[in-house]
Amino acid sequence: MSQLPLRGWSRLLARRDIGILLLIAVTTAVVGFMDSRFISLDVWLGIFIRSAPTMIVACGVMAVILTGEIDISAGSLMALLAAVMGLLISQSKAALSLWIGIPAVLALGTAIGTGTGLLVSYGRVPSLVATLGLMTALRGLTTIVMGGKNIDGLPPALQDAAKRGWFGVPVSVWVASLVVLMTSLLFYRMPLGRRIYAAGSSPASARAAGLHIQRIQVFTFAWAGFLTAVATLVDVPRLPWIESGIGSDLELLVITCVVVGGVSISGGRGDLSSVLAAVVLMTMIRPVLTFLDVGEMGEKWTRAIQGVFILLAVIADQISIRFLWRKSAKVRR
Amino acid sequence: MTPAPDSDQSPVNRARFDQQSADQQQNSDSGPFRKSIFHDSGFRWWHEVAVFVLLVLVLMVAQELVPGFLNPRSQLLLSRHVWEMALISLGMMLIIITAGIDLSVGSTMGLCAVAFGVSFEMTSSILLSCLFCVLTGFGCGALNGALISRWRLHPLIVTLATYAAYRGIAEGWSQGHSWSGFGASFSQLSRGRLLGIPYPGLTFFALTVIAAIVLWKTPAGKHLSAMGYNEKAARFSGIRVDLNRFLLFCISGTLSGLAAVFYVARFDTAKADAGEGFELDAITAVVAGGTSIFGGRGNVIGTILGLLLIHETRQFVGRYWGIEELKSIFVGGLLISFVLIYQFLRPSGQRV
Amino acid sequence: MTVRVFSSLRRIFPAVIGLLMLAGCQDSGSSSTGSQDAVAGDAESDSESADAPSSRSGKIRICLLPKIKGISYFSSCFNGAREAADELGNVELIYDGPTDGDPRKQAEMIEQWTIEGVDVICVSPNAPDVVANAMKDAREAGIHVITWDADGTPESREFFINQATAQSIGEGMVRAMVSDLGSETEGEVVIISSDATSANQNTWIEAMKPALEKSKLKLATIKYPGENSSNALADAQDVIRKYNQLKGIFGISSVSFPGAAEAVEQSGLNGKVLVTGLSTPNDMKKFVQNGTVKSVILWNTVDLGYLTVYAAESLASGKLKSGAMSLKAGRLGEKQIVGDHVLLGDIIVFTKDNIDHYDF
Amino acid sequence: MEAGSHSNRPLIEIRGICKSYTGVVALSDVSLSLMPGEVHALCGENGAGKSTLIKLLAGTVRPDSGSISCLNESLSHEVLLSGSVKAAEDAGIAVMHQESTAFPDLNAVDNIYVGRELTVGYGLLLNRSEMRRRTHELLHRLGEHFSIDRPLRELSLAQRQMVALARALSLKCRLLIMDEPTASLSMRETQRLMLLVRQLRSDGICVLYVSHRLEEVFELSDRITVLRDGRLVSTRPTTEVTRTSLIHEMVGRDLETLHGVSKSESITAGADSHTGLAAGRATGTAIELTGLTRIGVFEDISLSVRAGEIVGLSGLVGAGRSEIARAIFGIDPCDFGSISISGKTLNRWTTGDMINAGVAFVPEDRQHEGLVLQMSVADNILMTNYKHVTRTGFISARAAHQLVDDQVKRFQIRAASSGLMVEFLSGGNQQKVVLGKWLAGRPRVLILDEPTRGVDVGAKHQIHELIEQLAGEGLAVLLISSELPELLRLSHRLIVIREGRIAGEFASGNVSQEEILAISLPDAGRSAESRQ
Repeated sequence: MSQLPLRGWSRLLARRDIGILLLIAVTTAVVGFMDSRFISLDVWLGIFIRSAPTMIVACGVMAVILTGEIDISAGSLMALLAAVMGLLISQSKAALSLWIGIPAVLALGTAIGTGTGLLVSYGRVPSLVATLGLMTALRGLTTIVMGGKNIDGLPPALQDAAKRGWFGVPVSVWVASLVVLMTSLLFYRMPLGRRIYAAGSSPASARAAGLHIQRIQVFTFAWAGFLTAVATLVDVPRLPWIESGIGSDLELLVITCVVVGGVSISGGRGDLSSVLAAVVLMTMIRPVLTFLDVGEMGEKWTRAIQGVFILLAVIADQISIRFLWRKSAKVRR
Repeated sequence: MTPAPDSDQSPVNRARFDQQSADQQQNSDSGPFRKSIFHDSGFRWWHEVAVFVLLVLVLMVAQELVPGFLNPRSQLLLSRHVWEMALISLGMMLIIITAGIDLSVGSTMGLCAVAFGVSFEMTSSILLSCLFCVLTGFGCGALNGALISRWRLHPLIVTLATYAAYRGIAEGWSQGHSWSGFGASFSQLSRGRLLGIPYPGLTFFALTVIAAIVLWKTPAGKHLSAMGYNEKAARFSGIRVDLNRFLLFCISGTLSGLAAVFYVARFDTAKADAGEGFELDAITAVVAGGTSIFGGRGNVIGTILGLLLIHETRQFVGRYWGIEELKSIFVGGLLISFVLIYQFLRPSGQRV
Repeated sequence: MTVRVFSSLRRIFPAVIGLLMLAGCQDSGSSSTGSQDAVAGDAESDSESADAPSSRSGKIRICLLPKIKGISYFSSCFNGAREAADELGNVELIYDGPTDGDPRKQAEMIEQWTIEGVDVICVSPNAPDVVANAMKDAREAGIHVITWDADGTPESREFFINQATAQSIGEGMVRAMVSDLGSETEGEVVIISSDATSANQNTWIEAMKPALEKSKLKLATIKYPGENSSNALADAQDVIRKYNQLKGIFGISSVSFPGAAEAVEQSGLNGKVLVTGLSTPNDMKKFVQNGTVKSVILWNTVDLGYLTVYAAESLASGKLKSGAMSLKAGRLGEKQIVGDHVLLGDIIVFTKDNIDHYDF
Repeated sequence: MEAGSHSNRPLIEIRGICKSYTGVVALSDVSLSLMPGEVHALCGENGAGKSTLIKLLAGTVRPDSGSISCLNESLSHEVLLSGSVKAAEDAGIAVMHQESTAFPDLNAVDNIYVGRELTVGYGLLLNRSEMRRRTHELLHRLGEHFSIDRPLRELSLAQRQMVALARALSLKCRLLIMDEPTASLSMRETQRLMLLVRQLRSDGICVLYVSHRLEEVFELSDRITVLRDGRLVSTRPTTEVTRTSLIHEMVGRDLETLHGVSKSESITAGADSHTGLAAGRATGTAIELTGLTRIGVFEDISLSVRAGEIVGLSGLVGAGRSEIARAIFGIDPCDFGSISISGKTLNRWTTGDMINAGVAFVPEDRQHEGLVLQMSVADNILMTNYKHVTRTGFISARAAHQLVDDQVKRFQIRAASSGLMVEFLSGGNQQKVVLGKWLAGRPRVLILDEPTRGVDVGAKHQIHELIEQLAGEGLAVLLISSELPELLRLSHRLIVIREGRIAGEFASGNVSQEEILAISLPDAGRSAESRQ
C-alpha cells in the first residue's frame, strides 16, 4: 500500500519507505546522542554487512510473496548450501576449484528452488506446506551432509573477499548492491517483474491476459533459491567456520522484514525500497541494544523487545493506513 | 469511488477464489467423467482414507522391520511426547479450518510455562499456578484474536509477530531461569495413566470428542467451515466472523496454556523454552490430516490420523535406523510427497 | 451437514472400524494392569517383552546420548567411546542424540531405548530436570543409567563420569583470562553466551561472576546471540566497538567462542582483546596459533568417551558396583571414584605451547 | 452505412459453435461472420450467451464443438483459431471486458501493457518511456487526464473502464470486442466513446459491440445479432431492425405484452396489494432509513419501504446502490444515520441484528457473497436457519432435513440431491438456493441486489413471479437492479441513486426508462437536453 490518494507532504509521509527511514534516522539520533560511538562508519558498515545476506534473500522471498505464495525454507536451504559449499571447496575436503564450486552451489540452490516452484505450481501443493516440508527435510539432510563436524578451511581467497573485500567493503555488500539493482531492474524495468506483480494482484485477470502464472511461480521460487545460494556464498565465509546451525531463523527474519516492508502477504503489492529499509531496521535492533547498554537484565529482554517492536510496527501500519484512507475519502468529497 | 479499506482486507480470499475458479475451469474442461463419479456420491472422506491407508502401511512396514514395534504398551509409553502437541493441533485445526493460522502457539506455551513458574514461586500452590498458566494462554490467544478480528489483520502477520514477542517476553520475564521441584503428585498429572492412557491423552480425547460434536452436531462447525471457504459469504449470512475468529484464537491460546501445564508436569520444569518448534509440528500434523491450508475443509478424525502418521513415522525411523536426522527428512518428505500424490489422485473439487 | 452426518458416518465405516481396532489393541494390553502407578511395572514388562531382540548378539548394548549430535565436541567424545568399544570387543555401541540439542528429544530417546531393552544408557543431560523422569523410568526397568559430560539429578543415575564441575569450568575460564591478561590488568570483560535459557551456560555464568568479582576485571555485559553464528559474530563486533576498556571476551558456547575470536581477528585487535572459552583444540587451533586466543579450556574429550564406555561395560558386567573406590579403564589405568563420581581428571588449558599435542 | 466496405470476405467466421458448462447449455450451434470495418452489435438478455461468445472469441474458453477462424494478416486465407488467449491476440482480437479484468495494484501503464510489454534490449528491458508515452496518447485520445502512476484501485470506475478500453485499443487489433463499455460512463464520456468507435470503423476495424442500451446500438451499429437462450435468433442490418422487433427477438415475447402490460400490471398489482393489505395485515412502514451516510460512499439516504411494497433502487453501476444495501445489512459500517424496523430504531447494528429483526439480503455477487460454493445445497440453505433446526444447541437432523426439503420444493431447486455442492448448479438454481436460504426464515424485509443477473430466462421469470408473490404476502422488498425493464415491471416506487445520493423518486407507473436513465447519469442536467 505504497500510494494513497493524498497530495504533498502527507503523501510523502504515507510512503512506507520514507516512514521506515525516518524511524531509522530517529533511532540513530537518539542512540547516537546517548553514545556517540554509534554514529561511526565502522558501526554502520557492520550493520550493512549484516543486512547484506538478509537483503539478498529478501529480494528472492519478496518475489515469491508478491505472487501470493510464501517460502519458509530459506534458512534451511542456506544451511544445506553452506554445507555443500564446504564439502566442495574446503581445503580439508574435496578442495575443488572455486570455478567449479561456486557455480555448483548456485546451481544447487536454483535447482532446489525450481523444484519447490514446480511442486507449488504444477504439483498444486500449497506453498506453505511445500516449504514447511522442505524446511524440515533440509535441516536433517544438512546434519547428515556435515557428518557431525564443522567444516573449516575455506579457500583464503573466498574468506578474504568475505571479510575484507574491496576497498574495505566486504564482497557481500557489493553483491547485495548488485542483487538489489538486479531485483529492482527485474521488478520495475523488466516485463517479467510486472508480470510477477500482475499474477499476485489478480490471478484471474493474469490468466485472461494470457500470462503463464505457473511459469512465473516457478521462476520466483527459482529466483529465491538462487539468491539464497548467492547469500550463502558471500556471507558464510565471513563466519569462523561452517556449522550445521547456519541460517537458523533466517526464514522468519526475512518474512518479517518483507511484511514490515509493507508487502501484502496475499501478493501483488509492495515496494523493494521499503523492504530494504525494513531489513536495515530489523538488523539495527541488536547493535542498538548493545550501544544502549541495557545491562544483564535488559539483554534477556532482547527478543521481547524485537517481538513487541514487530507487533507494534504491524499494528501502527494498519491503523495509519486506515486513518489515511478515511482522511483521503473525506478530502475527496 | 473510494475503495473501502475493508474490501482490501480479504485479498487472501480473493486469491483463493481465483484459484478455485481456475480449478473449476479445469474441472469443467476435464469432462464429465471425474465429476459424476466423485461428486454426486458425496463421499468426502477420501483424504482420511488415504492417510489411514498410509498409516497402516507405515505400521505394517515398521512391524516387519522392527519386531515388537506394535507392542501396545510400548506404543502407549512412547505416545507421551505426542499429547501436548496433539492438544495444540486441535486448536490449530480449528483455526486452519477458518483459513487462518497460528504461529504463536509454541511461544505461548513458553510464556505459560514461565507464568506457571513465577506463580508457583509466589504462591507455592499448584492449583493456582495451573490456573494462572491456562489464563496466560487464554490472554495470549485473546490478544492474537483481538488484533486479527478487530483490525482485520492477516493471522499470519499477527502471529508471526507474537511468535517472536511471546517467546521474548517469556525469556525476559524468567530471565532465563527455570523452576522445578513441583512435587511428585503434580508430575503424575502427566505421567499417571488411566486404563493405560496417560491423563494428557485422556484430556486430548475428551476435547476431541467435544470438538467433534461441536463440528458435526452444532451450527458452529458449519459456520467455521463457511468462514474458511468463503469469509464474505459467511459475513453475508450473518455469521459473526470476527467474534468466531476471536474465540478460536482464545481457544487455541487456552489449549496452549493447558499443554504448557502438562509439559511442565511431565518434565517437572517450567522454563521459557517450553514448546519450541511446536507450531510447525502442529501445522504439519494438521495438514497431513487433510485439513485444507486454504480453509474450509478439515475434521478431527483426519487430524488424529495425521498426528498418528507423523508420530509413528518418527518412532519407526528412530527405532529402525537410530539416526535422529532421518526423522526430520522422513517427516518433511512424507508431508510433501503425500500432499503431492494426493493432489494428483484426489477426486476433483477436493483441495488439500 | 447434519442431514448428511449419519449417511456419511456410514460411509466412513471402514475407517472408523480401523481406528477403533487400533485403539482397542492399544487398550487391551494395559487394561490388565489398570493401576495408576503402572509406569514402572509397564516399563519393566516392556523391556522383558522386547528383550529378545536385544540379546540376539550376546553383546552388551551401550547407548551414548550426547547433548547435541553433530558438533565436534561430542564427535570427539564418540571417537574415544568407539576406541573403548573396539578394545572391549563385547560391546555394541549406539550413538545418537538430538541434532538441535532439544532435551525433550533426549527424553524421547531414553524412553525408546528403555523399550528396546538396552543394557546401559549413558546420558549427557542438556537439561537435567527434563530428562530425569525418563532416566528414572529406565532404571526402574532394570537398565543401568550413568551420566557423563554433565550430571543429572542424583537419583536418576548410578554414576557420573565427572570430567569437571560447572564450578571448576567457570572458575577455570576466569583464571585463564586473568593470567593471560596479567593479574594486575584492569578493564572490562564481556560474556557471550548462548540462549538466555541455556542451562549449562547459565550455571557457568553463575560460577564466573564471583570469580570475576575477585579479580580486577569488570563484567560489562552478557550477550545472548542464541545458537546462531552470525549473531554471535555480530554481537562480538558490537561489544568491541562499544566498550573502550574491553580486555577480554568469554565465548562460552560452541558458536560464540569462534564468533568472538573471529570478531577480534577481523577488528585487528589480536592480543589487545583476549578471547577465552570452551572448545575442542582442533577447532580453535588457528586462533591460538595467530594469538587471538591464548588459552582454550577443556578436558580430554576422547578420554571422556573412552572412560564412559569402560564404566558402562563394568557396570553391566557387574565389575562396578556402588561403593567402589576405583575403576580399571584400559589405557587410562586406574581411575578414582569419589562417592558416585568417576573422576576423569582436571580441565586442561590448551595454549600455543601444548595445543599441537592434542588431536581431537 | 454498408457493411464490408473494405472487403467482402468476413474477418472472423464462427461456425456451428457449441459450449455448455456442467450440463447447462450456454451456446448451441451459433454461426456468425464478422466483417472488417463494421460495428456489429450483439444483443440478448443476460444469460443469453453473449459473454460465453466473447470468451470463446478471446480464447479464454474452448468450444465443445464448432470452430472459429480468422483471416490472416494479408487477408488472403483463413486461419483456424486454436482457442488460446495468445492465438486470439495474435489474430488481432482484443476484448474490453465488462467486469474489468484488471490488476488493482498496478498502474494504468502496466494494466495496459502487461503480458505484451514494449521492450528494448533484446526483449529484456521494458521500454518504459515509450509505454508511458503511448499510454498518455491513448488516454488523451479517450479524453482522460488522470495520473497514470496511480494504481487502479485508486481510480474511479469510469477511469478504470477507460483503462480497459485503452488496453484493448493498444493492441493492434482487427476485432475489438466491447462488452457493455458505457455501463459506468457519464454522458460526455459516452459520447466520446461513440465517436471513437466510429473512428475505429473507418480505420477498417471490426467492433463487436455488446450493450443493453438500445439507443447506442441503433446509433452505432451496422448489423445486429440477437442471441436468446444460447441460440442465434437473427443477424440483420440495423436498417432493417426496429426497436420493437429487436426487443421482441431478444425476449421472445411481444413487446406489448412485456412492456405495456407489465406496466399496467404493476400498477394494478400495486393497487391490489395495497388494497389487499389494507384489508388484511398492517400496512405500516416495515423499514425506514434516516440519513444513512458512509463517508465517501453514500450520503444522507432516507427512504422507507412499507410492508407489501416493492421499492426499486436504480442507478448506474458504482452509484452506491449495492453499498447502501450492504450498509443496511450491517456488512459495512455506517458513519451516520439510523434504521428503524417495525418501529424499533437502531443507531448501530450488525448483520446479526438485522437478521434477527427479520431482514434478508440476497447479495449481488451470488458466487462470492451469497453462497459458499464448496458446500452443499443443504448446508447453504441451513446457513442462516440453524436457529430453526437446533434443539438445545444441537442440530436436529430431522428438522434440518425437513427445512431443506421444504425449500427445495418451494423454489423448485433442481439438484440431484441436497448434498450436492452448489458449485455444480446452474446460475438460476444457485439463485434459488440463495432465495431459499433467506426466505426459510420468514423475513419481513427482503433486500434483493441484482437478483436476476446471470440467470436464464425461465428462472428469471420464476424469480419475478416469486418477488411479486412475496410482496403480496406482505413482505417489504427493496429491489436493486441494473435492468430498468425489470425495475419498472416489478416495483411500486422507484428511487434513483446518483453518486451516492438520492436523485429522484417516482411511482413506477408514470416514468419511462429514458427519464430514469437521464436522471441517473452523473451530469444529469445536461443529459436531458442531449437526449432530446
